[in-house]
Amino acid sequence: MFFGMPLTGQTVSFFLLALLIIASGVMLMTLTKVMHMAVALAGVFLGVAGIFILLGADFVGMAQILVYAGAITILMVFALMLTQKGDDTESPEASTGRSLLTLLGVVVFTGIMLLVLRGTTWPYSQSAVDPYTQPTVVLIAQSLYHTYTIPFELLSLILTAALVGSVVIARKED
Amino acid sequence: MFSWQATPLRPLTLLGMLIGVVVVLALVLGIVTYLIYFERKVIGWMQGRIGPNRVGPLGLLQSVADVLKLLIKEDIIPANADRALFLLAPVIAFVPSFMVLAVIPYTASHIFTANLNVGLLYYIALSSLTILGIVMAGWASNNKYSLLGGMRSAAQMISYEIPLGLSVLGVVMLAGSLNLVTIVQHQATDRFGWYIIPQIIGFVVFMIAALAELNRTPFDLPEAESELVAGYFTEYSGFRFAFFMLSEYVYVFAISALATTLFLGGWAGPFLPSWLWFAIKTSAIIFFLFWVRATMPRMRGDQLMSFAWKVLIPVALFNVVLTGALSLIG
Amino acid sequence: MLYANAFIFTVLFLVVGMALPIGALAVLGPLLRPNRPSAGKTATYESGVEPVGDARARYNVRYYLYALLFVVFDVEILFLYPWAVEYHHLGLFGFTEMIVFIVLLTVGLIYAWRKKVLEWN
Amino acid sequence: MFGIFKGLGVTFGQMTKKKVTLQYPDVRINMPERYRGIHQFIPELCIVCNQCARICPTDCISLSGTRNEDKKLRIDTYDINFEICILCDLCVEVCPTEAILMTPRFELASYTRDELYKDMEWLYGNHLGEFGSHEQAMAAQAAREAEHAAAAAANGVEPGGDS
Amino acid sequence: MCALRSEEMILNVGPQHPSTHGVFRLVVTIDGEQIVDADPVVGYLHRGTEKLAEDLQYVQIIPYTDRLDYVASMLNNYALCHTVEYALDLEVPARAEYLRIIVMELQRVASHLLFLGTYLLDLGAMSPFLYAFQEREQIIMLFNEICGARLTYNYMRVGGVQWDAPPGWIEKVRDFTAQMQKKVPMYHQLVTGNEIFLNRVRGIGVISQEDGIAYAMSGINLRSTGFNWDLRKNRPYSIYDQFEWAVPVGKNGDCFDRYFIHLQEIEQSLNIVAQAVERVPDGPIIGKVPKLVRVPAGEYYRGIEGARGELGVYLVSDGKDKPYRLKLRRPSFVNLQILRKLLIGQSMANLIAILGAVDIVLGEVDA
Amino acid sequence: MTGLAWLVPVLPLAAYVLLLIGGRRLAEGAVTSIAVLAVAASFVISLAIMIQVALHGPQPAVTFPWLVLGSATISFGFEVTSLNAMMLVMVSFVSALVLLFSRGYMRGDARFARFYQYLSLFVFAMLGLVITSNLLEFYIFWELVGVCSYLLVGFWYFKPEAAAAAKKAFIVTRIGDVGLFVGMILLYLGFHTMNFDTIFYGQAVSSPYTMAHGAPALLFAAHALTGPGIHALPYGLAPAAFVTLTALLVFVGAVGKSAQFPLHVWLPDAMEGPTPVSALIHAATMVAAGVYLVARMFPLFQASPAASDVVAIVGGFTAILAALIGLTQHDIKRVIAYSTVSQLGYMMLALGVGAYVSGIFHLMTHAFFKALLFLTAGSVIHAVETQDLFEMGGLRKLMPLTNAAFLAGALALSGIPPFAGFWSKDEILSAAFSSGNYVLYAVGLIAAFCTAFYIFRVYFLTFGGEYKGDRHPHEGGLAMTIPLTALAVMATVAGFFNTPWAPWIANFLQDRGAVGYDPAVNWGLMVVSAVVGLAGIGLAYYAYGAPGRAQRMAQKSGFLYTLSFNKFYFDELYDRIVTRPIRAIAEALGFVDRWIIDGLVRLVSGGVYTGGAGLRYGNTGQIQTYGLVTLFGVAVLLIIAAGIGGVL
Amino acid sequence: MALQPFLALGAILFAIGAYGALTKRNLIIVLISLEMMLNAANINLVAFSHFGKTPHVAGQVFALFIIALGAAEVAVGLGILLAFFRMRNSADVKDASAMKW
Repeated sequence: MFFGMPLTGQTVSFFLLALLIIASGVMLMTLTKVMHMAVALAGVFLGVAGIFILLGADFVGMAQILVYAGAITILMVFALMLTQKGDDTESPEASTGRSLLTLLGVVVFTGIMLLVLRGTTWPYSQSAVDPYTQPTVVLIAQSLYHTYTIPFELLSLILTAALVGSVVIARKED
Repeated sequence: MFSWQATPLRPLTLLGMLIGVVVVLALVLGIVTYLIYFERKVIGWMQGRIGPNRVGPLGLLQSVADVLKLLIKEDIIPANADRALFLLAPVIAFVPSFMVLAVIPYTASHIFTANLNVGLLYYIALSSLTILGIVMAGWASNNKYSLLGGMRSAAQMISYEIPLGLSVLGVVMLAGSLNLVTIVQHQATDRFGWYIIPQIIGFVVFMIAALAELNRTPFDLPEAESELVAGYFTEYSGFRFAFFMLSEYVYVFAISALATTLFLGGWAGPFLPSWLWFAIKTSAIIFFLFWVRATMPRMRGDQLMSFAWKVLIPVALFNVVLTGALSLIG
Repeated sequence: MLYANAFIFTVLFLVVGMALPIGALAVLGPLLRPNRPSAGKTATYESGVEPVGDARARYNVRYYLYALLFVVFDVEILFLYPWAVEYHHLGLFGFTEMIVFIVLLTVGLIYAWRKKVLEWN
Repeated sequence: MFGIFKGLGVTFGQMTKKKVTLQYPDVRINMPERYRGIHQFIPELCIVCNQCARICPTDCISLSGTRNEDKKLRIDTYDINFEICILCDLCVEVCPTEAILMTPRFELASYTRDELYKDMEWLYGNHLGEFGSHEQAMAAQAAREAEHAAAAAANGVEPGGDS
Repeated sequence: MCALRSEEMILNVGPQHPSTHGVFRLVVTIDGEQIVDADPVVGYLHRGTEKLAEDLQYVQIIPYTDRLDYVASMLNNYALCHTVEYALDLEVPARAEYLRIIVMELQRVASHLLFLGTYLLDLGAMSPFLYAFQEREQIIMLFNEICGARLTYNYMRVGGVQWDAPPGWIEKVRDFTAQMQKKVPMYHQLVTGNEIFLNRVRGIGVISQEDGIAYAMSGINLRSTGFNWDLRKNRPYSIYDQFEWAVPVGKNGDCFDRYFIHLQEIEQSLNIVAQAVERVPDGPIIGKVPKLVRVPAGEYYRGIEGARGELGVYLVSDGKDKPYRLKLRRPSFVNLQILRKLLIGQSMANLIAILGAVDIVLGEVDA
Repeated sequence: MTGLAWLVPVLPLAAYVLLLIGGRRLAEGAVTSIAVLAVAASFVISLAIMIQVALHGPQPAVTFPWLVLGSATISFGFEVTSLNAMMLVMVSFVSALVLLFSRGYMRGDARFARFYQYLSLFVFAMLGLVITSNLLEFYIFWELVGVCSYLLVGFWYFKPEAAAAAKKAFIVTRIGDVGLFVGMILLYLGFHTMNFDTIFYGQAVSSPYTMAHGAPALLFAAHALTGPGIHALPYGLAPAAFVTLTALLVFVGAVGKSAQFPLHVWLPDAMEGPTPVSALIHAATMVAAGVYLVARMFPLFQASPAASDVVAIVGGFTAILAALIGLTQHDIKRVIAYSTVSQLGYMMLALGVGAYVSGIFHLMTHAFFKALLFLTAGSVIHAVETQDLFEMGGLRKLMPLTNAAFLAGALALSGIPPFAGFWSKDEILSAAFSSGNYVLYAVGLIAAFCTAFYIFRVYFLTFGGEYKGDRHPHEGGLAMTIPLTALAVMATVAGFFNTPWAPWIANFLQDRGAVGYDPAVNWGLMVVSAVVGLAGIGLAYYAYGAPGRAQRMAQKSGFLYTLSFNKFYFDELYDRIVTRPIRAIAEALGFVDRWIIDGLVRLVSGGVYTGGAGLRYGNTGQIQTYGLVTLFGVAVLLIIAAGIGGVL
Repeated sequence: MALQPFLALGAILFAIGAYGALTKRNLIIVLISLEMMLNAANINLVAFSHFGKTPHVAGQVFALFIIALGAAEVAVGLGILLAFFRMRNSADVKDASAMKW
């Protein structure tokens, strides 16, 4: 038993991944060099992808790697390169008092959340779908292109808008 | 036959899997060693030269000697470099290149293959992680050439990842699966045979994008020797340099294997054992990559980018639409 | 649970893949390699002269715009995959759906094209 | 597009062509007769006229002689500094007695600069090759030259220059 | 476009850089990939040839000229000898002139081949380099046979040449010429038609005719702008007027034109050689030259068409056996001056294409 | 088709939006096309709806819940009743023609597109008002109509008179609106609903008249006062008093909108707007809204005889008063404006005496001929560029078509058979007569005489004699003549829709049941009213056929002429008895306000300002600070939620 | 495995992201933190799609949508950041206090 859970491979993986995510997250908050932060960020994203896979959502996990760990991290790196001066450290943080205050708020928030989580009885029923026999991709496709057609098409609109918008903003001077 | 795919996870299964992985690693190291040898030989022949022939019979041990040399070479970390990232970058660049090998179906009994339902996406997602390692290497070196090379590399790889991802869509549409094993099996039964026939446009786009993803001639800008000395690994030496080389050549192998799987019917073929068929087809693709390298000059950065965005992506999108329309009709 | 085996296999690839460079670089390396750094050796290479200025300068926006396009199109590809997998069952409706999706994003591409984002200079 | 494929055809065609690589230490280019390699100096022939030292553009030759009892000058020292010798052949050109010659030998790598400073002894012994002594070498060369002269005569060409 | 002013970065290309073909240093200021400023720094190979010459007899200067444009030594030899002959008003025997023409044009072929090989290597194509070197090797072996050296020939003398052609040499040259003439189309197939190559060199590094003249450029760089200026035709020397050949001229003045003229000049030079080997007369190979050459007091200038442009020798003599002043007009040095103008505003990748096509040899630049 | 009824108002709205977005960039022709086509399409749909209603009867209301306030739901929606259907046709028809006419009239105006925008919005408001199924929505459109009239009357805001007239129109109608609003609230308090159907019949029915054979008014009364589920009436009012009170309050609204005495003063001044606006306001839209309101609320008035009487008396008085004023005015548009007030009085009179059909019928015919008169007047003004009757003349030969059209309109207004006005006015008069209100009948008759006189006075002064101006009047373009022709035809023949021997409209409106008072055919009365009309014309011919005679007549009537010419001094009267005292009070109150109330307010505001200045330091624009505060807020909320949920 | 650990992980990740978004002064880091918060939400979505009363793939679909929207958000956010940077030559949150410029 481990934290009240049977010590299965899944549990172990979960805790390893959680450790990775939280450690990367905390590193992200404490590191000073922006490039290091980018690496920590990739750690967070990859950990989350692992969690997805652990939850049987392999497609979403891959999407997470592809979009977040692959694309967004690179974009962030580029943006950092673009805006950081030769001195590559992050500008000093907010005042200590404020940081502590925020920390307090965050801790209180998390504490309550955790308490609530513990205090709530969760309906338990594990997904019956075995991704081996029925690939999640297919399920997602069925859901995405039938039930969620409109959001899906809107998404393309949003992406186009984001593309055009960011191009316009980023190239304003021309 | 032992199949860990269908066996519940026991320590023994795990051990079996581990052995499989180690076997793959050993094979890959051997393959890469001889890939380099093969490349040097082929290009040498194409240039009226002999190629390596001094170490070992026919120079067969040349690469081994090179590796040994790199292994015992001093590991120089530039004083101005960002030490942590400088050390980390080759690892980050290498690990995904090795991980993508997990999904390639080498043989009919895919014992060395993770039978993932999202195999293709796994490949593409994982391979995009290497870019991070390259950018880090370029940045951490604190060398202008490295930085330029790293940036170029990243820009190029991300640009060509799009056509690469789009070009395989036609295959996915025909096979109806992202599972590489299923894709190969489908090719055996498909009325067109290997997907290179119905997906010729996709194949061409895939090969071009693959060349670019590999940073190989004519897309070898990031490490353009005459401009940027050695691009992002200018400052690397010894075994760290070796890991960049290694990941590059592992990718050469991996992408050729992927092309074989997707377009050339994978392991399928008559008479010969499946692994041999796979090896032959992959070798053909690899030979093609080397052949191109022996022939082509390098493209220029802007042309390279425009080519990806203005030619390859529209063509790949057109291929998707065309495939969709054709299979609607047929 | 059997499907998870495939992922465990890839995790083993991760483990072994990390073990190799770490083993080679951190364990084997120091045993085999000499390590005698000197100012000359550890100097940054710049064609044989002292580097002027720092390499980590602010970088040009051009690459950034490519990255931006990349992020958007990456997402597009992501959504094309389930569609492609399920294409045989989606039929004409799915085809139309995707045409709309592709056309919209192509509009974005054309916009970027016209705005000369795709030009280097 | 076709340009690229044509190029591929060219490179592919080259694969089967004869390879031009020479396995250098094992196989060597047969240097021609006139090859201007490292000097050979034959003290017996030297009349210490100093012309070679004077003509040398880089002043790499230094020599000294003493007047013999028979009033003839005898060479004492003859040094060539190969650090600065440019193997221009002018010394050979001006030598009235052919005491200094150039050999087909071109390998002069060494670990220190000092080794490049060659004295008379070394120069005398240079490039004897298969010949045991200088005389034998000279005889062989004379034979070769006669051969060439005959060939040149057969072609109807005057032996020109200083030959 | 540069919406965001990124910081400019000063990058040293050279002296130890693969694409500068020697110890050339180019201090470029780049903004991202774009060149804002380029400052060529020369002199890493400076040996003071001109000063040294003031202390040397004329025959002693000849080996020094070998080391100017070290890939085209024969032409350098000739330039000096020709000037001295001109100053002495000396007749050169016909056979000597023919031999000179043959070696000079072969030298030009060799030099252009080297340009091709290295230029394509700069542009990332490996194979043409090796092919070009295979051809060049044959020429070098021919030279080796005639003068005993592979690079620094020291072949010519005031009033003629040092060696006559060895037996069979003329035939060898004839064979080589015929064989080489057949080889040239291969380069067109491999390189000229390659779209990637064309994209990289077309319209890049354009020199306008005005600029070309204003910067006193010469040789292929000038001809690529469409200006028909070849000293072999325009100010004939030696016996070039006795051969049938054409001067290839470009149109756009871009890198492609420069590349293409190189190939065409190879053909033309082979053409001259092919004509010359058929007509080599018998006779002496050196004219009546005093043992110690003393040039009459005065100033003399002769320019010849070197491999890279007008190679001029300006000789001031006070009547002694050594020049009072010897000034060499080195085409590479002159052509180099336009580099800054060509580079500003270009990308880093074009730097290589432009620098390579301007075709400088550092031995000549630094002298 | 009735399901598409919502399109009728929406099309003009679409035109408005379109013009709002792209009006500036469009050519005048395009602007016109958009607006006219939209309204014309509305007209076509309306016509189709009307035919459908005629064939199949009214359709149930379509409603959507809008606001849920506790137990009460305020819905919005539309319904098609026979009254609606007719109004829609009429409004959209006249509007379309007016819009078309404006093309010629407003040609070259700098704010041409803006004008069309306003007109479209106005049409939208009016159509919406007509089609709506509940009182609140009705009120919204009602006010929107008011706003549009303000905008349109003051369209040439740079003219001080126009600006003043716009203000006046707005403020005066607002007085009426207060009444309507109070009435509306009272009705809501009484019935807890705003839906017409529910108010009148306790349930949603499509048309009260189809199921209420014989006595719908009584049904309403019974329902309102005793029906099941009736709430206690507000303020402890007795049922009868409640009905009368609400009816009167609603009528106040109608008085304001329809320019009835004593709130008639705004209408003539509103002539400062462009003439097409006048045509629209006077003929089809704004003033008709008041009449429509009374008609729509007809069961309410039926239930209260007292209120009905007030309506009838006010209507009759207005009719005669306005007719008398109209006799002497010099401004061509003012004459027609007073005639409108007068005719509206007729309609009120009709509704007051219970002649529902007659009132509506007159509303319709009046819409046609009054629009015609205004548009011809517009045409004339456009041609001679003055509005003074005494500077015109002789236009009969110069503008024959306008002449003919005006003549048709004048004859219709005068009540000469067989023109439209004759039939409707005669019905009203006979209704008044047969309902026993002989005084009202006499008043109506005199008014009819005056009407004939003043309109032909205008006719003779304008078209007869010789042209006195120095311009070259000519017909307007097609855009102006087409509407004139169409309206002239309608003014001529519209009366035959409801002749005593073929009462189509009566049948349509009553839809097989009887509503209100349906007078019997009285041939004698018809002859009398025709003769009276002719007499008026004759007198006008006598007075204005020869020059100078009119002056003499005016001098003879002396005091009366002055009184009439100065509009019975109503404006001055209002100034004396209302405006000045109020201003005095206002100034006194102003002092109090400025120093005492404002002082308090300033104290408060000063405190707030000081506090705000202090708090401003918290409002830094630093998003993170806001985020931090939000975080704490969320945390506190979570604590509370968790506490309530019993987790903590 | 149960649901709670995943939700707890989501909460913690969210908290870390919130801390970063509220204290970091580099706008890019703030954006990164926001992305982390989105990821935390995704964990919950996917967890509920796996466990819960009625496990359904819809949770994964929504996670996909969020991933896509996150990408769009980053693109636009960084675009704005660039515009801001061009204007102020700074990527500091503190300088971004004006409501418009």
